[in-house]
Amino acid sequence: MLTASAILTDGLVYAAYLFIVAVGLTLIFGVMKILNVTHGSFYAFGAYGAATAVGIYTNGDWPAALGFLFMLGFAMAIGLVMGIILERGLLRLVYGKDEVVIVLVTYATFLILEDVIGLVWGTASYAAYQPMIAAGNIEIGDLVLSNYDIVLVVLAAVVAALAYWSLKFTRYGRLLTTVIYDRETAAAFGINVTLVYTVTFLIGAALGALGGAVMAPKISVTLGIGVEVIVLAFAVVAIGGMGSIEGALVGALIVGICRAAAVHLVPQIELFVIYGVMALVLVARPYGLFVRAQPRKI
Amino acid sequence: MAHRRTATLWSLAGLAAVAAMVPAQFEVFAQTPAPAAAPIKLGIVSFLSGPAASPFGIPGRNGAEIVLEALNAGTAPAPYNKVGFGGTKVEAKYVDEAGSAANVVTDFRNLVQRDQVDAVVGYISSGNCLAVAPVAEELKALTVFYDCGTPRIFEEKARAYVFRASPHATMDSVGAARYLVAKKKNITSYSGINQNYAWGQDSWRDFIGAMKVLAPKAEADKILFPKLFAGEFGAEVSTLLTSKSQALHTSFWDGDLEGFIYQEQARGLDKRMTIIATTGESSIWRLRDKMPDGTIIGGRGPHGPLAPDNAFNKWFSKIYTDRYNVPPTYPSYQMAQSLLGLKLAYEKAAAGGAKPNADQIAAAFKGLTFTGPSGETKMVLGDGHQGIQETAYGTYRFNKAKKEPEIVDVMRFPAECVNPPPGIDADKWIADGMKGAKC
Amino acid sequence: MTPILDVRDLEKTFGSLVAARDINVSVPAHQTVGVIGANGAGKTTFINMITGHLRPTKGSIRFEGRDITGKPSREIVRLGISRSFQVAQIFPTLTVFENMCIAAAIARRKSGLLGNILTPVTSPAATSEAEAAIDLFQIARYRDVTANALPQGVRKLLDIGMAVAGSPRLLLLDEPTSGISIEEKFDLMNVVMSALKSRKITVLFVEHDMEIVAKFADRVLAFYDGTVIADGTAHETLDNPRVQELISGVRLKAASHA
Amino acid sequence: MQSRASLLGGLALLVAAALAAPFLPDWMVSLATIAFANALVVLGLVVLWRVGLVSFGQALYYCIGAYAVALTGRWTGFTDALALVLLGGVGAGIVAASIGFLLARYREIFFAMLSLALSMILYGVLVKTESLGSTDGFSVATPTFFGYAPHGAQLSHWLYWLTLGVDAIAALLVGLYFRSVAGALAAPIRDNEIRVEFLGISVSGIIHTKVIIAGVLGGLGGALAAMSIGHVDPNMAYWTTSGGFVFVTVLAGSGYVAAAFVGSLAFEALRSFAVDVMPQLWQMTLGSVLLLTILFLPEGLGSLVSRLRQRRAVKP
Repeated sequence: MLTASAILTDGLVYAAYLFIVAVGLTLIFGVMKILNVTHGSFYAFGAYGAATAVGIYTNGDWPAALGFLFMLGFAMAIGLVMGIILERGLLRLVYGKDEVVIVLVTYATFLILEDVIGLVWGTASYAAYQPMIAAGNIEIGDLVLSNYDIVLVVLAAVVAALAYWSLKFTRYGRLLTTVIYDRETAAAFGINVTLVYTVTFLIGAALGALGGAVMAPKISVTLGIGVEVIVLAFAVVAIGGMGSIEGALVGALIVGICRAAAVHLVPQIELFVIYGVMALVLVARPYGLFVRAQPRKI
Repeated sequence: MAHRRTATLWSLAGLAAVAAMVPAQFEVFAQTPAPAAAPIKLGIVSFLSGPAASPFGIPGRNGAEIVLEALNAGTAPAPYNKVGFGGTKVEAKYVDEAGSAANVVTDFRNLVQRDQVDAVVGYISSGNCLAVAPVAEELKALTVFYDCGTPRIFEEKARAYVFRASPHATMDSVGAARYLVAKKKNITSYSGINQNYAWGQDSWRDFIGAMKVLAPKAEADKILFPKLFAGEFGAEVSTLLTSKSQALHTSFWDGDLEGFIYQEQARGLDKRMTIIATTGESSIWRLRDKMPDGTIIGGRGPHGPLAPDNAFNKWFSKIYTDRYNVPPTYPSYQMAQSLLGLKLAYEKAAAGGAKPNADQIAAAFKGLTFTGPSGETKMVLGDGHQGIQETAYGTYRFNKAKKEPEIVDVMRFPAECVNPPPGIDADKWIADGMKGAKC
Repeated sequence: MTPILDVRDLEKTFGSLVAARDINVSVPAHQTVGVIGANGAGKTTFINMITGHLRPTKGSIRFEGRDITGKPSREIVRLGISRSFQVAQIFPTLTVFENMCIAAAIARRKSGLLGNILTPVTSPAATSEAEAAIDLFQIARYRDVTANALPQGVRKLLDIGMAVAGSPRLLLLDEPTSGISIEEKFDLMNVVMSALKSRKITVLFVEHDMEIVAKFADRVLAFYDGTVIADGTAHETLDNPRVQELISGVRLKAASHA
Repeated sequence: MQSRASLLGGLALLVAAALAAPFLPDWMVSLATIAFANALVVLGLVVLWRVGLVSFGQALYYCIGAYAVALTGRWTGFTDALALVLLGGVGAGIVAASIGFLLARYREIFFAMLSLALSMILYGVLVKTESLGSTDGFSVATPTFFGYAPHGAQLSHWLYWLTLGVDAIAALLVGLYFRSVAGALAAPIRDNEIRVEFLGISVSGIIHTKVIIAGVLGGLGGALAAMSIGHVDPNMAYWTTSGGFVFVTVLAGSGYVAAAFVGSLAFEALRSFAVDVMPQLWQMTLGSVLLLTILFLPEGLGSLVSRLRQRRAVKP
C-alpha cells in the first residue's frame, strides 16, 4: 500500500517535471513543425537564470515567497529574449526548408549556445536550493514529501489548464488551432502566420526556460544539463504525439508512473523505461498516442 | 566531359582538405631540430566542457597550471625546487577531454605526434584511460593518468609507458566500508545509490564486496542505479525513505551528488540514514552548510581537508587558494601529485645531464616512492606503474563560527590496508576476503 | 472470351456511409468505357477499388480471369492495370524524360528480391520506351523541362504517359480533362485516345463533360448513389431518362441557360 | 562515358590517397582513417537522405559493427581485419534488415525519432552489461592482415589502406545503386509516394532496402573505426554520435558520393583544429560551421563543386 501510494506520488512529481519540460517543445512542433533542439538551451538558460535570480534575491532582504516568483519571472524573461533573437534573427531565414534541415539548424544553435553558457556563467556549477529548502516538507504516514514538489505538481496543472483554456477559449488560441490544423487554409483566411509563429516560439521558449527555472532549486546547475533534457522531452512528446498538448500531458504521466514503478519495484530496468515505452508506443501508434496518421490524399 | 571536370575538382577538394592540415606539420618540422634549451612540452588533458568540467576538469587544469608555474619559477619546496623539470622550463598544452573515444584517441595522437609533447598527463574518464593506454604503448609515449579510477588499466595488460600515481578506485570503496564498519559496529542494513555507468557500478560492486567481508551480517537493502545525470531523484528518495537501512553508499559526483543532497534534504532522508559520499570532498566548498552534518566524506584518497599536514600540502593549498580563491579539491591534488612524481622521475632519469627519453623516464618512474601534497605515493602495483597511497575518511561538519566546512573524526587507513597486494586483481582480492591487508 | 475486367456485387462502406453497392460490370478487351455521375456518386471509389487503393467491403474483382480483390495497388499495377489521377501525379523535381524513364524502368525491372537494385534506371529498354511514350503523347518539346514548370495540359499528358509507359492492358483515367480549359479538352483527349488505341489498351475514363463522353466512349456507365443506374452504348446511356434527370439533365439545363 | 570519367577520377583520387600514406605523419594517417571509416556511415545517411529520411540513430549500426569486431576478437581471438570488417557489416545489416520491417513504415521526424529510440535501447543494454566494461568499454585486439601482424606506423598504414579499399568498393556500389531503379526512385518517393506505388513498386520495400544499405555501411564504418581507435564503448551508440554523423551529412550534401568522404575528412580536420586552437569554444565553432553551411551552402560541400562547374561552364 505504501509502495503503491509512493509510486503514484513519485510518478506524479516526475510527470509534472516532464510535462513542464515537454510542453513548450510540443507547442512549437504543433504550430511550426519544428523539432526544436534549442529547447535544451532554453532549459539550461532558464536554470542558470533562475540560479542567478536566486543569488540576487537571497542577497537582498525580501520575503521568501516572492523569491520563487522572482526566479520564475527572471528565467522566463531570459527565455523570451532568447526566443525573439532566435526566431527573428535565425529561424525566419530557414522557414520553408525541409523539416529535418530546420532540426539541424536548431541543433547547430544548441551547440553554439552550450559554449555561450560557459562564456556567460563560467564552468563552475551554481546552486539555487533556497526556494526548495524554504518550502519545507510534510509527513504523510511514513512518507515525507517536499512541499516544493507539491508546488511543482500544482504548477504543471496550472500550465496544462492554461494551455487548454487559452487554446479553446481565446482568440489567439483559436488562431493557433487553425494554424495547427491547416497552415495553408489559415493563411488563406488572412491569419498572419508569421506573427503566430513568432508568438508561439516566444511562448515555447519561455516555457522551456520555465522548466529549467523550476528544476534549478532541485539540481546543481552545471554545464551539459540541456543535453539530458532534450532527449527526455523528445521521448515524452513522441509518446504523446508530436504537437499535442494533451499528448504531452498523458505522455508525461505514463513515463512518470512507469519510471517510479521501476525504481520501487525493479530498479534494474530504470534505464530502459523511457526508451522502452517510447519504442513500444511508436510501434503500436507510429504518430504517438494523440496524433492520427494523416490520411493519404490522391 | 563535365563529369571528368567534376572528378578533377573532387581531387582538388581532397587535396585542399589535406593541405589544410599541413601547416601544423611544417611547424613540427621547424621545431624538431630544437636547441637544447627548448622547453619540455606536456600535454594536459581534462574535461574543459560538459558536466565533468566543473568538478574535475577545471580543478585538475588549475592544479596543473599553478604547479607548473611554481616549478618553472623554482619556488616549490625541496626536493621539487629545481626550475621546471631538471632545470628546463615546462610548457603545457591544455586539451579538452570531451568527445567520443575516437576524438580522445585522435587528440592524444595529435599531442604526441603533431605537437611532439614529451609526456601527456591527464584523463578523468576511465573509458578514456582504457582507450588511450594501448595507443600510448604503441606510440611509446610517456603518459600519466591523474584521476580515472578503474583498476583494469594495469590488470588487463602490463604497460611500459603508462603510469598512474593516483591509487585506483578500489581503495575508495574499501576505505568507505572500513570507516562505516568502524563507526557503526552494529550495522544491520545498508543501501546504495550509484549512477548507472561503469564508475557507479564498479564503486558499488567493490563496496558491497568489502561490506560482505567486514560486516557479513549486514544486508544490502535498496540497490538503486539511476541513469547518469538523471537530475530528478524523487522516486529514489521515496524508496529510500521506506528502507530501514542505517547507511547509504553513494559514489555520485558533482551535479548528481549536489542535486541528490538538495532533494533528499528537502525530505529529511539524512535524518534517517547516514550518507557515505565517496567523492563528497569535491563538493563541500559548494554545498557548504547544505551538506548534512554527519555525512561520511571521502576524497578519493588523502586530499583536501583529508590530506596530511605536511609542508607540500601547506605550499600547494596556499598557492592554489591564493590564485583561484577557493581551496583545491581532490582532482587538483591528484594532478599536483602526478606532476611532482613525473618531475622526480624525469630528474632521476636526467641525472646524466642529457635530456632523457621516454624509456629512461619510464624506467625511473617505475617503482618510485615520493611524497607530495597528499602524502606518500608508492608506485608498487602494475609492475611499478600504479601508485598506492593511504586513504582517509571522515565525518562532515559545517563550522558555523568559522563558516567553513570541516571534516572531523578522520580515520586514516594505510595504503596496504585498502589496496590489493601486487599481482592480485582488485575484484578477486575483495571477493577472497581482502587477504593480506595490513591495517 | 473472358472479359478483361469483371466486377461482381462490389460494395464499399465507410462505417455507416455506403460509398458503393451492387456494382456489376464486365468489360471486354479493347473497349473504351466512359464513367459518368455527379460528385460523390461513387465513380472514384469504384476506380480506387479496382486499382487497390481501397479494399472492397464485399464482392469480387477479376482481371483477365484472375481474382485481384483487395490486392495492394503495386501488385495490381504489375498485373497490367494502371491509372492516372484527377490531379496529375508527377515527380515535380524531375524532368519529363526522367519521369517517363522511371515509370518505364519500374515496369521493366528484373524480377526477384534484388530486382530493383540490379536494374539500372537508364537501361536501353527503359530509355527507348520513355522516348517512345514522349513521342506518342506529343510532348517532345518539353522533354528536358522540370515537371513543376509544365503547363497544366502537359502535366496531364505526362501523368497518363507515365501510366502507359508501364505497358498496362487496362488503364483507368480519373477525369483526364479536369482543370483543362474547354478549348484544349478535345485536343488533349484526341492525343490520349489515339495513343491508347495504338497501344491497344482497354480504357475506363471518368468524365463530367457529356460531349467528350459521347465522342470518345464506346460504352458509358452512369453512377448514382454508389451504384450503376445505366450501362449501354454512349447513346443508350445518355438518352436514358433517369440519367438525364439525375446526372446529365442538370448539366444540360445549366448549359441551356448559359 | 560519364560514369567512366568519374570512375577514373575516383580511382586517381584513391591511388593518390593510398600512395600518400608513407609520406604523411602518422597522426594524419590515423585521423584520415577514422574520418574515412566514419564516411561510410555518412554515405549510408546520404542514401537515406536522398529519399528525405534522416536517422538520428545511425550510431546503432556503427556500434554494432564496432562491437562485432571487438567481441569476436575478445571471445575467439580471431583478428583478421578484412574478415572482421565484413562481419561488422553483415551483423549490422542483419539487424537493419529486421528492424527495417518496422522503420520502413515511418517518415520524416518519426523515422528519426524511432531510430533514435532503438539506438538508445542498445546503449542502455551495453551500459547494463558490466562484463563488457559498461560505459568504460574494452579494447580491441590488434588486427592482422591475412596472417601479417604489423605494428606501429605500419599498422596505421595498413588500416588506412584497408579503410580506403572498403571505401572505394562501397562508393562504387553505392554509385551503381544510385543509378538503379531503386536508387533513382529516391527523389520520386520524396516527391510523391503514392505515384510510385501506382507505378507498381513497393515504397516501403525500397525504403527497407535503403535502411539495410545504410545499416551495412554503418556497420562497416563502425568495424573500421573500432580497429583504428583500438577501443569500443557504449557511447558509440549514443544519440550525440548519431548527431555527429548527421552533421557531416549536412556538411557534405547528398549530391555526390565523393562528398561523404571529403566532408568527413573536412569535419575531422575541423574538429581537431577547433579543439587545438580554442579548446573551450570548439562546440561553438562546429555549430557555427554547421549553421553557415545550411544557410549558405544548403546542398553541402558538394554544391561548391557544381557551382564552380557552372561558373566555368559560363565562361567561354
